[in-house]
Amino acid sequence: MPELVGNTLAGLLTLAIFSFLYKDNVVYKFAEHLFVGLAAGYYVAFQYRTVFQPNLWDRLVAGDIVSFIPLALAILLFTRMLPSGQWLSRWPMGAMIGAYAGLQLIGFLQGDLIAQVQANILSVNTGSWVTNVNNFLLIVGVLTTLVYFFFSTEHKGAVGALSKAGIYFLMISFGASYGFTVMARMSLLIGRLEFLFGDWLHLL
Amino acid sequence: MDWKTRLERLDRRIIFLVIFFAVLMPLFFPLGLSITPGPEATAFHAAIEALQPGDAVYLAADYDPGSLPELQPMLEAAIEQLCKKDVRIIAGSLWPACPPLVNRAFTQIAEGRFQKVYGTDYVNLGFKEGREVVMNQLGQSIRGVYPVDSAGAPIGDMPVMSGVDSYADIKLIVNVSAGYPGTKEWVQQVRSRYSIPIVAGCTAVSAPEYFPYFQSGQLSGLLGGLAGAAEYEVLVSGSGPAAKKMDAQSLGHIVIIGFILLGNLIYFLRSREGSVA
Amino acid sequence: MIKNRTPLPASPSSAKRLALSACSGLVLFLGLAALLATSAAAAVPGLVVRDNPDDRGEAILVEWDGEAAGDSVRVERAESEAGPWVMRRALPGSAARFVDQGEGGPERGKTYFYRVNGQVLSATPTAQWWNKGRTNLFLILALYLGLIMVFLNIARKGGSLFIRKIAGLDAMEEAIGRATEMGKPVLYVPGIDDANNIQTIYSMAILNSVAKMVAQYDTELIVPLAKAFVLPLAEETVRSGYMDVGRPDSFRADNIRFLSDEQFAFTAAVNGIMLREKPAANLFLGSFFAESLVLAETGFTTGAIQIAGTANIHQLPFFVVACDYTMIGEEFFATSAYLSREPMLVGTLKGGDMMKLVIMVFLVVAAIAATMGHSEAFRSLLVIR
Amino acid sequence: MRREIPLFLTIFFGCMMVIGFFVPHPIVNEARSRVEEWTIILAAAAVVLGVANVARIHMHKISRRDRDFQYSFPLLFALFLMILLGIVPKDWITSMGFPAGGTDEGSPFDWLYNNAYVPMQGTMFALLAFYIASAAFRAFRIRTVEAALLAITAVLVMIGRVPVGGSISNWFNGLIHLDLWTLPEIQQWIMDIPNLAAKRAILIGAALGAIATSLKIILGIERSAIGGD
Repeated sequence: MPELVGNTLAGLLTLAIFSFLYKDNVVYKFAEHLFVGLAAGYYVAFQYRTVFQPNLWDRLVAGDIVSFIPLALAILLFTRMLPSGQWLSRWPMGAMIGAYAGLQLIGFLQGDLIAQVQANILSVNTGSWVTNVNNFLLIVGVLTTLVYFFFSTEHKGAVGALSKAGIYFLMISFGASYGFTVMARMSLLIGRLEFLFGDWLHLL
Repeated sequence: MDWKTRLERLDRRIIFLVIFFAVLMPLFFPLGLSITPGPEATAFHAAIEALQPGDAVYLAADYDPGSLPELQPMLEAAIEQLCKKDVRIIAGSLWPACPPLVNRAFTQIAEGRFQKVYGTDYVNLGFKEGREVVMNQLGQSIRGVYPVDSAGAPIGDMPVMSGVDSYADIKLIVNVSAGYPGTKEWVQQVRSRYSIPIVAGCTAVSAPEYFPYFQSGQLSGLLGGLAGAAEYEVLVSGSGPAAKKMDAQSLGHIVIIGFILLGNLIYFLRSREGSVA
Repeated sequence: MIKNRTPLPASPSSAKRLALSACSGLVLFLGLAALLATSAAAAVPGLVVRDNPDDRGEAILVEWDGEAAGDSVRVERAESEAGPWVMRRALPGSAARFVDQGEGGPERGKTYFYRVNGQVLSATPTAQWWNKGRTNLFLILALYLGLIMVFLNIARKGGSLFIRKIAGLDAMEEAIGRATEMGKPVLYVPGIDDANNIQTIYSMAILNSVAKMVAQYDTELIVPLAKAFVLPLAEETVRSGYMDVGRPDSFRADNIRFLSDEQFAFTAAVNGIMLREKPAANLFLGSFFAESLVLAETGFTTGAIQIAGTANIHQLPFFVVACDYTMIGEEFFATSAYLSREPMLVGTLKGGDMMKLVIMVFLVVAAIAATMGHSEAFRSLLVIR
Repeated sequence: MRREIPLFLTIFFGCMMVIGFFVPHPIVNEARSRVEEWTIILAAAAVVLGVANVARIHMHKISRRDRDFQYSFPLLFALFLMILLGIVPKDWITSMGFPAGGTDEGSPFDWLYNNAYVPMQGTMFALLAFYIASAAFRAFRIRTVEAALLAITAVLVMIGRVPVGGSISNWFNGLIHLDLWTLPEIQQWIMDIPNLAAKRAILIGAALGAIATSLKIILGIERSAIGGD
C-alpha cells in the first residue's frame, strides 16, 4: 500500500514537471517550488546528521576544545544574515576560499598540467604505422589547439595555419561532446519513461 | 505555405511528441541489438577482476537522482562484480542526495543476491560535506572523517574496517560520478598524491573530457553514460538494466540525427532559393 | 595477527651458525632443510630494507630484485631481533617492493626488524622536511609564478603588452551596429552563475564595453539576471559604461532585470523577452549550463545575430551550432582582458601565454627525443611521487 | 582589521594546503589535517547559510506579496518539513509507528526523498531530451567548415556509440563482402585521437588558468574573491 501511494505521488509529480513541455503553467510552478524546498530541507538535514553531529558536536561533548575554533568560525559565517556585522562573515569565507584555492592549485598542477603534458610525450617511430599515425595526430592536435589559445601573436601566416588546424581539432571534439550529450539526455528520458510505464502503470 | 515553410514553423511540441514515441516504442517492443564492450569498459572490468578476496575497495558514489538512469546501473554492476570477487566495499558520497541510492543498491545486490553482511562485507559511510578537502582527509584517516556510518553507527569496531584507515589500506577507488565533485577531482587530488588506482563511471556529458585521463593511465577504466554501463553489464553478468535500454537509446539517437539532417536539408534548399532569387 | 609457525633462524649470522652445526649432524641438517622447504621460499636476492623516503615517517620500504626473486616473498616484522614475528604481507616475487604502512604499520622513530623469507634486516622510519619526489612540481610552479609576477608588474606600470584581437569582438560590434540600424534592443546574458564566479566577473568587464558601445549608438540594452547578487554589480557596470561616454541620462535601470534564480524559470523568462521584444543581437557571455541550447535555439528562431562565450566546455557545442560566433574557453577570458586592459587580467593572461609557449617547446623537443628513442629521459622529468 | 584578518586567513589556509603537499613532516601534516577538518565544518555551514538565504528570500516574497508569491508557501513548507523530519530524534519518529527515523532507510524523510525528490529531479533533467531534439531540428545549422566537422563527428559518435551502429556496419560489410572499419571502431578512433588531443589541450589551458587564479588568491594578490579590494 505505501508503495502504491508512493509510486502514484511520484507519477503525478513526474507528469507535473513534464507539463512544462506543453507550456509554463500553475502545476509546473507548484511542483518546481516544492522540489526546491524539498532539496533545500534535505541538504540541511543531511549536513546536520552527517557533519555537525558527528564531526563537531560529538567532539565538543567528548571534550575536544580545539573544535571550538571551527564552531566559532561557522557562527561568524552567519553574520552575513545580519544587517550590520557582515564583515565578520569574511573571516570564515576567507579561510574557506584559501583552503580550496590551495587544494585546487595542487590538483590542477599534478592531475592536469603535469600528468597530461607527460602523457603526450609520444614517439612516432614505434614499429606500428597505425600507432605512429595516431601518435603524430595526438602531438599535432595538442600543439595546434594550444596555438589557437595563444594570444600573444596575431594568427597570420604559419601561426594562422596552425591555429586553423587547432580549431578543426576543437570542432571534432565538440562534435564528440555533442554526441555524448545527446546520449546522456536520451538516457534520462528513458529512465523516466521506464518509471512511468513500468514501475507506476505496470505496462512494460 | 509550402512544405519547407510549414516545417520551419513547426510547433516544437510536435518535435517533443516525435522524440517521446521514438524512445517509448523500443521499451514495449525490444529489438535485441547486441552490445560489444569497448576498451574503456573492458579495462574497468579488468581492474576490479585483478583484486584479491579480502582486499578493501573505496566506492566513491558522487551523483544524485538527476543522473540515476545513467549511473545507478553502473553502481549496481560494480557492486555485483565486487561481491563476486569477495572484496570489502567501503562506500562514501560527496553528494548529499546519493547515500540513499547507495543503500538501495547494497540492499538489492550485496544483501539480496549475495547474502553479504552489513558491517562485515560492506559499509555505507554516507555523505560528508567538504569536496576536495574530504578526498584529502581520507588519506589521513577514514575514521577521522567518518566517525559514524550513514545511519549513525560507529564504524570503529565494524569488521569491514579492520586494518583499513586510509588510502594506504585501499586497493582501488571505484568512482561513479555526475560532475563536481567527482571523477576529475579524484584524479586531481588522490590519484598521484596517494598513488592509488582509480576506475570511474560517469555521465555521458562528462565522459569525453575524461578520455585523456584514461589514455594517460590516471584512470584505469572508464564507463561513459548508459552505453558504458551496458557494456560493463555485459562483461559482469551478460545483461542488466542498462543493456535493456540500449534499443531505446539507439532509436533516440537515430531520430536526433534525422532532425539534424532534415533541418539542414531545408536550410540548404532555402539558401539555394535565395541565391536563385 | 598471524604468528609464524616455523622457527627459522633470526639473523644471517645465526643462520650460518646453525648451518655449521647442521653439518656436524645429518639429522639436524635434514630437519632444517625440511623446515626451509615448508616455508616454501628461497632467499630473496638484492634485498634492501630502509626508511620509506619523502614521507611523514610511518612507513618502511622493502625492496628486492623482482626478476631474480622466486614465486613468493613473505614479509614479517618484529620489534626485536628475537621476535615475536608479525606477518605483514605475502607477495609474488615479481612485485619487487612492499611498503609497510597504513593500519598496523610501523611507528616513527622506532627500530623494526624485517624477516623476508628468512633473511633479517632492520630499519627505522623517519620523517622528512621536504618531499624530494615533488621538487620538479615545485620548480614548475615557481617558474609559472615568476612569469605571472613579471607580466603583472609590466602591466601595472603601464607597459604595452600585446594581445591579439579576438574575431568575436568584430562580430560583437557588427551585431550591435545592426541592432542600432534596425532600432531593436541588444540582449546581454552574463551566465547564470553567482557574482563570485570567475566567469561572471570576466563577463562584467565585457558588459562594461558593450554598455559603452550601446550608449554611443543610443540602442537599448537588456540584461536579464539569474542571481540576485549579480544585480547591483551589473547595474553598476552598465551605469558606469553610460557615464564613460557621457550619456548617464540614457541609462535605464529597469532594463537590468533579476528574473528568477531557478534555472528553467529563468530560461523561460529570457525566452519570453526574446520572443516579445525581439532583440536583434543576443550576447551570451558567462557561465552557462543546460539552458544554453534552449536560449540559443530561441534566439536562432527569432533571427537575431548571436555571439556566445563560455568556459563551460560541455555547453560549447550547442553555442557553436546555433550562434554566429562563439568564444571558446580562454578566448572568452582573453576578450575580457583585451577590452578592459585591467592589469590583473592582462598580466595573468600573458603569464599563462608564456607558460603555454614553454609547454609547446617542451612537447616538440620531447616528441623528437621520444621518436629517437629517448622518451624516458623526458618522462622522468615529470614523474610525480 | 576588517580586511587584514580575512586576508590573513585566506593566505594561511591556502598556503597550509600547498606546503602540506611539499612537506611531509608530521608537524606540517598534523596542522594541515586540522585545517582540513575545520574546512569540512565550514563548508557544511556554508550550505546551511545558502538554504537560510533561500528561506529568507521567499519569506520576503510572501511579506511583500511579490508576483508569484503563492508558490513560496509550498517551497517553505517542504523545506521546513524535511528539516524537521531529518533532525528530530529518531525515536520520536519510530514511536509514531514509522519503521525508521532520521534520514535512515524506511523513515518518512526517506519516503519523501524516494517519491518526491527523486522523480522530480529526474524529470527536470529528462526535459532536456526534448529540448535537445528541438534544438537539433531548429537551430543546428551547417554554415561553415567548422560546423560541418562538428556535425559529421556528432553523427558518427551518436550512431557508433550505440548497438545499432555495429548492426549497420555488420550488415553493410556483409553486403559488400569487405572488412571496412565499423561505425563503433570509427567512433572509438574519434574519441581516442582527435577528441582526446583537443580535450587534452583544453585541460592544459584550463589548468594554467586555474593555477594562476589560485596562486593569486593564496598569495593575497587577487582579493575580489573574498569581497575586499
